[in-house]
Amino acid sequence: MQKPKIDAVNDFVVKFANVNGSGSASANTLFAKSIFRSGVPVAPRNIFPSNIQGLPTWYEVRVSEQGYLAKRAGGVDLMVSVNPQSLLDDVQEVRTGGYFLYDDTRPLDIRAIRKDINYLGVPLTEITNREYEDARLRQLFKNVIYIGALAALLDIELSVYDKLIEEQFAKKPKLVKPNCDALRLGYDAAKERFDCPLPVRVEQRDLVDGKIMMTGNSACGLGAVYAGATVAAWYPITPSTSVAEAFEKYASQLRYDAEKDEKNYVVIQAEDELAAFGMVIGANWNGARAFTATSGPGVSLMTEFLGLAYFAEVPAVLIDVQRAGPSTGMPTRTQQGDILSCVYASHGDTRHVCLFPADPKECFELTVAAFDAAERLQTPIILLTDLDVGMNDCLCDDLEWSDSYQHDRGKVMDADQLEALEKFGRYRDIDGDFIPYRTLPGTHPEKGAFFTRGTSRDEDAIYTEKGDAYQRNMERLLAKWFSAPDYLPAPKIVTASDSSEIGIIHYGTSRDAVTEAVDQLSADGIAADTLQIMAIPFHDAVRKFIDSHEYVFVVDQNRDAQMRTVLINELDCDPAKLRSVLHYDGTPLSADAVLTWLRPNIPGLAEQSRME
Amino acid sequence: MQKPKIDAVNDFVVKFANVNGSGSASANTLFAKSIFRSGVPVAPRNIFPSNIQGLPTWYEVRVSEQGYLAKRAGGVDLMVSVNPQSLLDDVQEVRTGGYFLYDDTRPLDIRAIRKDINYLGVPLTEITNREYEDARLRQLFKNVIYIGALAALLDIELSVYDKLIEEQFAKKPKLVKPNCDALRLGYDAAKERFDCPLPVRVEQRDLVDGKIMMTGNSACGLGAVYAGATVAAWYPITPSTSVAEAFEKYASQLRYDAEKDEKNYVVIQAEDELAAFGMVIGANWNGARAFTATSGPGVSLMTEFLGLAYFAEVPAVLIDVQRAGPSTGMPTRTQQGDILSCVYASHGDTRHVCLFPADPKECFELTVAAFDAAERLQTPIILLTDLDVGMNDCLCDDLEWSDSYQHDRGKVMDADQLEALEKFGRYRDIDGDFIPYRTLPGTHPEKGAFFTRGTSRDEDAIYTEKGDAYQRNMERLLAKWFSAPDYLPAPKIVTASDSSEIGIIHYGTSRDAVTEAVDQLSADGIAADTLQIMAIPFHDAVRKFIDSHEYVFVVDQNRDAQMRTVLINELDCDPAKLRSVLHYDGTPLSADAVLTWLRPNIPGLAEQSRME
Amino acid sequence: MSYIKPQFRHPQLPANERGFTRTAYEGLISTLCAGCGHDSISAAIIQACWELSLEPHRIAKVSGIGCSSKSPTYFLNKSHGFNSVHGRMPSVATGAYAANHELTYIGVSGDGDSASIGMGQFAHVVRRNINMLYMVENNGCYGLTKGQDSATADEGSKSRTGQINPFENIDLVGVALEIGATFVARSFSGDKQQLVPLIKAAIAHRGFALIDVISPCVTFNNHHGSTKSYDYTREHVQAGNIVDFVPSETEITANYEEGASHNVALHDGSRLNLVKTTTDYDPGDRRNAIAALQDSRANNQILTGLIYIDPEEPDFHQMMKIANTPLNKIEMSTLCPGTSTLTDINQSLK
Amino acid sequence: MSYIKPQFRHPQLPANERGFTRTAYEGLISTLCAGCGHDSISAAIIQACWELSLEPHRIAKVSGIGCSSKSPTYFLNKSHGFNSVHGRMPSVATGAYAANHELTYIGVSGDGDSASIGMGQFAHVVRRNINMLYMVENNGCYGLTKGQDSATADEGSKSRTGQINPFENIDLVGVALEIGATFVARSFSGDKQQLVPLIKAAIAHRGFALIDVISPCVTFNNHHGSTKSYDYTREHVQAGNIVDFVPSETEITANYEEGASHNVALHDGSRLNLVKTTTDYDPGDRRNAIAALQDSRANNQILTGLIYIDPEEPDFHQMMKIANTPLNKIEMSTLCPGTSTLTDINQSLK
Ligand SMILES: Cc1ncc(C[n+]2csc(CCOP(=O)(O)OP(=O)(O)O)c2C)c(N)n1
Ligand SMILES: Cc1ncc(C[n+]2csc(CCOP(=O)(O)OP(=O)(O)O)c2C)c(N)n1
Ligand code: SF4
Ligand code: SF4
Ligand SMILES: [Mg+2]
Ligand SMILES: [Mg+2]
Repeated sequence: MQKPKIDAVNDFVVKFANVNGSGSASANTLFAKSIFRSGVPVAPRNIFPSNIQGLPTWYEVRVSEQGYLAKRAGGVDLMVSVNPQSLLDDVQEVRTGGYFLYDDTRPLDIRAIRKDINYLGVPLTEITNREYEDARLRQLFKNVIYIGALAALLDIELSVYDKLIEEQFAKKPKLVKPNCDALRLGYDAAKERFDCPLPVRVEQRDLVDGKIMMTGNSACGLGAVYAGATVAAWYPITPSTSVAEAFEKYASQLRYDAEKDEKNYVVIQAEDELAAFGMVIGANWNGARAFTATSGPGVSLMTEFLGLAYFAEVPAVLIDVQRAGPSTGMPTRTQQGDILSCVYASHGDTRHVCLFPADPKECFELTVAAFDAAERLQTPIILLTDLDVGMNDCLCDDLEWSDSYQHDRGKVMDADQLEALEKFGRYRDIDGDFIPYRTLPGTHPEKGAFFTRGTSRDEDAIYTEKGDAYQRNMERLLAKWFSAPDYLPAPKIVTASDSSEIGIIHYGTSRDAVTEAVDQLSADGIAADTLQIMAIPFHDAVRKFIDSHEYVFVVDQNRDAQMRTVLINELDCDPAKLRSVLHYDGTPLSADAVLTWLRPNIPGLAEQSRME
Repeated sequence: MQKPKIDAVNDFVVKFANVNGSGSASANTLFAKSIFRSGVPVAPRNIFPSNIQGLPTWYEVRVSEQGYLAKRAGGVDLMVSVNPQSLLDDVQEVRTGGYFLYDDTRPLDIRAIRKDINYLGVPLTEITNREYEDARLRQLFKNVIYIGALAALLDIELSVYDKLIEEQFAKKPKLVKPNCDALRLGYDAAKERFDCPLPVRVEQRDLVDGKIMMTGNSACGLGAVYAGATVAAWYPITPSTSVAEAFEKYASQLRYDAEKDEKNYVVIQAEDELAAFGMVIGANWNGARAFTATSGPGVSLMTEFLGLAYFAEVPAVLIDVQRAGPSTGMPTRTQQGDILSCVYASHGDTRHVCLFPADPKECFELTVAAFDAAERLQTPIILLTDLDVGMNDCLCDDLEWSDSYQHDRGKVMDADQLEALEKFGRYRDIDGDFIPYRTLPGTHPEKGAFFTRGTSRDEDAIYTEKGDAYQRNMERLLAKWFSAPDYLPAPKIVTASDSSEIGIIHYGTSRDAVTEAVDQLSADGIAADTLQIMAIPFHDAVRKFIDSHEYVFVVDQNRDAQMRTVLINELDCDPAKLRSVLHYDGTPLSADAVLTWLRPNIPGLAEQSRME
Repeated sequence: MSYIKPQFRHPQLPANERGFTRTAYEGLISTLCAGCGHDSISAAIIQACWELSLEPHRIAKVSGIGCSSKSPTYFLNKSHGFNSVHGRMPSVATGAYAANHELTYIGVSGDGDSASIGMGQFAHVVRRNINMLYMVENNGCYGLTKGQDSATADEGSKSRTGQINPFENIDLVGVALEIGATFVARSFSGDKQQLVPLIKAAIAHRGFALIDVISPCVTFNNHHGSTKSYDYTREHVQAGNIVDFVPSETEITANYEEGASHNVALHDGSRLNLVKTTTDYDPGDRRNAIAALQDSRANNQILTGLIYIDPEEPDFHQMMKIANTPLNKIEMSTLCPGTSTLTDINQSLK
Repeated sequence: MSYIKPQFRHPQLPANERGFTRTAYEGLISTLCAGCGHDSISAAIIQACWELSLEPHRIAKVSGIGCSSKSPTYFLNKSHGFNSVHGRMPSVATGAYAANHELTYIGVSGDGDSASIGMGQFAHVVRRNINMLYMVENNGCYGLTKGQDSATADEGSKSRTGQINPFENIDLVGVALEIGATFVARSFSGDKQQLVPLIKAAIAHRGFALIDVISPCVTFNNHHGSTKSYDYTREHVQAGNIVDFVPSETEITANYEEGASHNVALHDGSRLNLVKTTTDYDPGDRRNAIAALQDSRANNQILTGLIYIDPEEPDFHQMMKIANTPLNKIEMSTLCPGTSTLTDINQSLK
């Protein structure tokens, strides 16, 4: 009996099963990059344990000519198995007709034999033992060797790799040749053994012009540099650590005066998240753009300070790279579980502006927007990303910048303005926009000094326990909240060509899965419109979108339908109208998962749409 | 022209304007207690600054034959002015025809003269200067003297005071006579000068049998003693400090073995709120009943730990005596502003059980209920009270206890049960009630040990990063949440005799104002039903109440209609149906404030109800 | 409630070098209890700033929560102030200093604020050597919440309700010395003669300067049996060494009897003359300082004065190599790398 | 992922007094990096508990978050464990101890966990003298988040990426000594001979017992230039004094060469024999201990061994006068005052 063989050009999933701490990451990235360089859209994802060495780790690469970047459900087409620990599980993940590349130096465990998949044995250990003396080198080059084998199997140009390796080791040119050699060892081994290429393979295209590959965390870090942030105060926590690291990396390249040995920025590793946010508040109070990056547990610890910044109206930027679960949860898995705790963080009546980027480009842009909004609105802005976009190399459009961009520094009175003023009142609403003027310490010898505090005060920042003054202030804060959308990015609406009664609301990293799901629905003859929420509080367009669709779905990567809750609460809309699409097992969202929730909930519509 | 004179028996408001730190509190309490002892319902309220000495402070006493205990709006009937600092404001608070008792040792500030009120000058300073040498005594007895004057003016038996003073100084009998004498100085001075009693006065009644006067904080502390709590860990913060103090006071009386010099309890003043809650978690993990008491800022700081207790399923009791505002806000004012931040505290998908007592008796009962529910549900329980009930002496029914009461210690396996078990699995849902069994450290030599953690784990408490295990666990937690009402006190519904389309939902200290407002509506011929929420998540009766009323109002003592939000979110009911009654200036809620929101929002109903 | 002080002043009040009279350094009328130690400290700060001829608006005041932390309202009305949250003033000060190293930072905290809830941040602000005066107004109790023991309450001290504190106290001076503070002093709110020059020295010091001031709480912790009362403190104070602050130009006359004097040069050109009253004390030697502290404890005494100073250790701004232009003053055009750089970055990500 | 160890064991493994073999004290297979110092410490804990013949289920393990805080999974599988949140283990341990003073408490923390985010709780658990072994597995970095400097990283130490740490380190041993800890020791994960008896002594000590163990992170902080590497530590270790733990009954033979020995009696009847290798060191004298620590720092050495012990100071349970029956064992019928008392209370509120 002929075994089934998946046949797919530029549309498949390769997954690498490795042991963490074994140096596989850079080889795997090389592979993903080679697809990108072949002009084909690619979406790699690192699935790693909360541990440093010795546990299973995977790298899943989706290759998609159509440009679908969400995780694909339904198994992998080609598994590269380099970890005996997880091998028995890994083999089950291969789709019927798929391929299983493994190290056949020793015979395969009999329990791993399936009739419906194709085995590709490459004697990785034998080759490395033969070629290298040093144990460390053996391990390292084993990774490069299987990449070489893949090049042959999937028909990727070796020259693409050579170039990538050259770039990678630009500063250590001695390493170029050994790597290229190792690559060829694998390439030749595959050619020797198999009928190359496989039916699953890559064909050169031109589909990624104008695109880059970058992690969301790098983009946030770079965004903070472009936003003119000068103070980053943070505390290490997965998956946000690389935000501060990226800021430091870019800033050290772009803002360091080597001659004077001086930096136009400072990165402070705080003693904890409370301190990190306190520093951000102190620096912003003093007129510097300052931010922190953290994840859920850090946000919980910043809760008290968030209330202070809200109430005292001090700008602040907080980047929350969300991970899975309450408490410590699953620190290396993704989720959108902090929506409620961010929007309503802190005791008392508080509401915080939140932004939701979906890809690195949006991370870059919304980070800049966050600083502008923070100073304009004099309030903390929380940028919510997640592990999926934050830590994976994501394909997205080139970053853009205009040199004519004017950073919005908000309403800060300088010495001249103060001089011209009869009496300064910190919390007076002079312009009728609910936003008062602030002053920075040290501005004017006589005017503009005031006391910033978390206690109630009147319009002139004088402490008071008078109920009416307190209430006036709280009403102004609420009015400011309702006016905030004017300063925030508008939602992105994609309308189907056919008019549709179905509207799907999503935010952050759900975008790609939703887009793909909508395409699939459309292939079934069902049109759906989508709206990507960019910010809370919501633009009026969000309400209109809900009102103008009969069936509205809200996609939440959490258990409790948190964005749906906020929509209902902020827009006072009927819960009956908002159906949930929920996904919260820590894995990235796939189009399949979205469709599983959508299909049974479009009553009668499937037929109806088809008839139109 | 004859001045108007308010004429009211057992239905008026007396307010004392003092300076804090001057010892007025105990004299003022004496006054309130004397009304109580006269058999007339009374509701005293202390209005104090966030400061220790020298600032204005007030004590407002509502006397109400009908038993209305909410703050009464619309000014006071008799102002006792002992603070020149606030005198000009205080005089404005007197209702037309009301009375203004002041120290006429020196002439009254001309700006304080109103034509429509009656002035009662008593030379307090002159009397004290004449009678006492010592400056401290002069100040102290001045307070007793004006109480004596009030006795004459309001027609309160001196013997009532004598008895109260005797009781108060039971341990310092030498102080009895000087106090009684001072009282008479004031009494005589009033008799001498005025036509006593005033038209505003007290008549002896029998309306407070079976009632006590107590602060909600004392009742919580006592409740914790009756609940068998052994560990209290806390950090000082207004207005919750006296909860821990009351626990310590009662426990030291009832749980201290003087012979052995041993305590059956421990009170730990922690270094901050994070530590306090950590201690509570540690003690509960180890099988002791432990609790903490705090206010908003403390809850914010406990946010991370709340998520741990939720996820790891460790019982804990947190008493949040709410105060006004975000951040430090108005620490000595009341509000119900922490609903949202308590119910959804912590990052990730978390929901916390909350309880809402309205008076000291309910504080006592719900504190006991909180410990039972915490152990039964293995989750933190937050008891939300506020400054108004927490720190004021409230009139309420006698506390009740039955010696047959069985504390619900929840599902804890002892050594024998473990011995009988094949394999213990901490998070297995054996009984189908979504609540697993726990074990305490040290129970059994071989079985039942497990690792408690905030990270994801499987049913046997083994660490895992598998999405399905995580999701199963989160689903069980959600199911447990939905089953929680079975273990929580049911809402209290009061149905009008006429069937009504109006339903008013309230919780905590809004009860008294709502009850009074409903009576007033009823006097206008409008019937309204009320429902007092006792717990979140909601009993089914809450949904039914909403469904069965055309016009539903939710009374929130906060800006953001927080309970309304939770109702909508937890019950998925249409926001259009829930109208808000909001009050959040830091003062206690009055029936007037409630009616201001109700009246314009009962369209057409006023007429309709009248016709029925 | 707080009052604005009457603006009328005697026209002949003495002016300092910059032409300011003391009025220019005052604040709102205090709402603390009459006799509270904290008010004396406010007065000392006013005096010191006036004597130093600082520009009031170039000072920033930061505090946590407590009676002590309220007190910045009662001095330096022309300075910006930040009354933050309980125990977290150090981080707010750190951020503020990072943003602008040119202002003078005065942090005011209480013993509850610093040694209980703020213990962690206290340790870390020391470690970062933030250039600020960090004043702990130490009354051994929580004044604002009505007198509970704080972590600086001494073992065996009696509370107002008669309870004996069973816990070892945390001595912030000892902790600061142990973890490397560069300026450590202790004083007593009742000793203005000692406190004013100490404050001046602390402000002039480049780096973190702790002054732990015993500041009795008259309302809750001034009774017999308390070890933080006025009486107890007066009886047990040990004036370790006294400092005369000598500004860069002039030399002022010491108010204290002179002994052998020890000289420390500060980075702004000013000097400290140490007037040793008791021992031959070298405040430049950390081990010595630690030993002196231990000695005083063993003798049941409260060591006051300048206990340790290291004028050379780089402060946070230097350690982090932050630009000389304050970060909050650098133009966006300088900070933002612009379009062409972004083109290169895009290229590197292909 | 974690595996359950194969249950098969050699039948002739030696049993301790209670009849347990070492297996009874083991945990799951470690998932830490091969060579991580933390694993050696786990082994030492297993050894010490076995030697002390503790009942495994009468031990409670508590930790924070970090590689170090994970390690309680890798020893004492029959004990309950609580892996709490980052930096807050001390409070969880305090609550647990308050509830039941009869168990043996082993707290495991990291330098990040204790000296950064947990600095405040660390100081306060010392002050409360909770009866526990508090183990800091000190690698000068944040292992689990990939190697950032922690607050115990020494000034001048080089990180893996080549950066020099500009900050003073926080030495938890010094801080504990300053704020009154009753048992303070330091050791090195590579020196099992010293570590095992120290752990035994710490467990036997009634009160808070700190052991700060230098425990190199092979993955992120074991390079040249790091002052927390195996090589550096081995070269700079100064075995201040070595302790032989002598259980109440038997006297075990010292593994170290004996010098003049110093004897400390513990409250459970056991004794510590101190074997002085270098100086005539009295660990009963806090000032001495502080001086020795200063000396070692001055000489660029890492002082190890039992640095200070005070076996007499009452622990938390005693200070607070908590009943001898553990609070979690007292019946509700004893705790709940009942109806008639409530009637009296009602009466008093009339
Ligand atoms: C998070 C938080 N917890 C508790 C409080 C209540 N609180 C206000 S002041 C204070 C203690 C102040 O003591 P200290 O710092 O010594 O100042 P003092 O009043 O004695 O000068 C506390 C606990 C608070 N404001 N915030
Ligand atoms: C509130 C919070 N912040 C940050 C983290 C991330 N985090 C996990 S472990 C760790 C540091 C651990 O360092 P250390 O205590 O020294 O342990 P090691 O891994 O070095 O043994 C951090 C910052 C967290 N889990 N929780
Ligand atoms: S309570 Fe104590 S600390 Fe507060 S103002 Fe009064 S005396 Fe000062
Ligand atoms: S990263 Fe470091 S501390 Fe963590 S397990 Fe590995 S060697 Fe140990
Ligand atoms: Mg204090
Ligand atoms: Mg570490």
